Amino acid sequence: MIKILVLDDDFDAGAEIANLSALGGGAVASFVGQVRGDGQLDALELEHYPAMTEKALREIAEKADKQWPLHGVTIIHRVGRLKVGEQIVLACTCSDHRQAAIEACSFIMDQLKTVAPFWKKEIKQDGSESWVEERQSDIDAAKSWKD
Amino acid sequence: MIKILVLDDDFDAGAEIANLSALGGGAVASFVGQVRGDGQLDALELEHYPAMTEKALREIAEKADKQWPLHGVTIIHRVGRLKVGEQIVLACTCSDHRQAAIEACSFIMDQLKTVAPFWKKEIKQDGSESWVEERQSDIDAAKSWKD
Amino acid sequence: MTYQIDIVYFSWVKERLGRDQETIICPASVETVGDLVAHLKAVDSIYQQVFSDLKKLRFALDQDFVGLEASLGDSRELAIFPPVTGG
Amino acid sequence: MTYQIDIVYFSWVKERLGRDQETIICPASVETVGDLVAHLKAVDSIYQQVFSDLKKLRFALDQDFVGLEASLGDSRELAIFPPVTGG
Repeated sequence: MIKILVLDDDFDAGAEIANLSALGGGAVASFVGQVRGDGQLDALELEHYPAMTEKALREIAEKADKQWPLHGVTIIHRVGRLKVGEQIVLACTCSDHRQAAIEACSFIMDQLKTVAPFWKKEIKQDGSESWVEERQSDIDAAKSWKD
Repeated sequence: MIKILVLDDDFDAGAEIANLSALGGGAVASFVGQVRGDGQLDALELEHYPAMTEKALREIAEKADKQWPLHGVTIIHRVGRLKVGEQIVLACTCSDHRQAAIEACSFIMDQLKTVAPFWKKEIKQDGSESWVEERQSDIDAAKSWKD
Repeated sequence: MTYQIDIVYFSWVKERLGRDQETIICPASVETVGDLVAHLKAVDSIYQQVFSDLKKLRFALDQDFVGLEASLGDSRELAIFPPVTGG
Repeated sequence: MTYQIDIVYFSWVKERLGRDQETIICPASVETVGDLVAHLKAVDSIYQQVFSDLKKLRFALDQDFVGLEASLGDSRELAIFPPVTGG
């Protein structure tokens, strides 16, 4: 069971975890990413490529589902303006095995950073804006998973 | 911030994740283990060593906190009789970095399986009971983390 | 024979070009994504500026990531954007 | 000089012994966890049965995991149980 959501509004991580828990696998791993309040940051503006986004997220979920024995995968990614502290992203996986659930969750996050069409712009408290650049550590992390 | 709970009652995974999210690290990983409905299983009876349990869980959390840059760790483990589908355990970690949060969460689960004083007894639908035996895969997983 | 394709832009590519999409009529000589980018750079200096460092650009044809060598074929939409930074 | 120590049992060790705790008076010759286990096996056949395979037992002295070679020192509580299976 794959669930993909691209949302302007916030989401309820606990409810999503509960939904996957109800599948009965016994092992549910999740990751929540938020806007981290570094220095002078006020908010992030999350832009995406609407025609491609859901398809890209679904491909990531399907890849995870092929590589690990999962009962369910949920990926939620928000777009628009998100203030410091707000939730950006949720990846949640359910399996019979804890390592499978955790590894698949980690894989999904690494893929999200490198092959999902989102772009973050930082908006500082003084009103200045700048696009976030890709990080070598994210590229390396994504490459560390064999195809 | 380390939070350890040993409970008869159920817990709210979403609320615990929200508590760690409020620390502002930006990366919150969690794992929920449930009673998996294999075959004829009706429930698990979770026994523990009360004088040792909280101390052992705290040591696991402190080890994780030393090994990764964490803002917070929450470990909740239930005891008593738990029906199929019920939650048994929660490990939740918060960091500035997603890999740190996910790895620490995985480490905590592997430690819980091998050095926390809990014992599971399976109670089948026909009333028969048997103690769960340790699994070599759990021992190997715990050993895979360097000290 | 000419060929018509929609191009969509995101992030700073969109901002620097001052547009989020346009339809381009390609001459018959344009066969790949790289050809199309070179064609645009030849017709207007704004593309020369924004597309100056091709290593900083990524491409998707009909919503699939591709490289500069990808054939346009009968694709309907090319997307040009910087490396993604979501998650 | 004799030495007194509380022993607590869990899981099938508790069930097979039919008790969850007891206080043992050790003779002076008992210095380690292994000595105490051997002493118990010598005094009553129920311990011989339950402690027959030491590889299936784990030990904690004052709530810290220890091996059979650990010195009892002035520990107050020894726990004897099978490998843990929580999580």
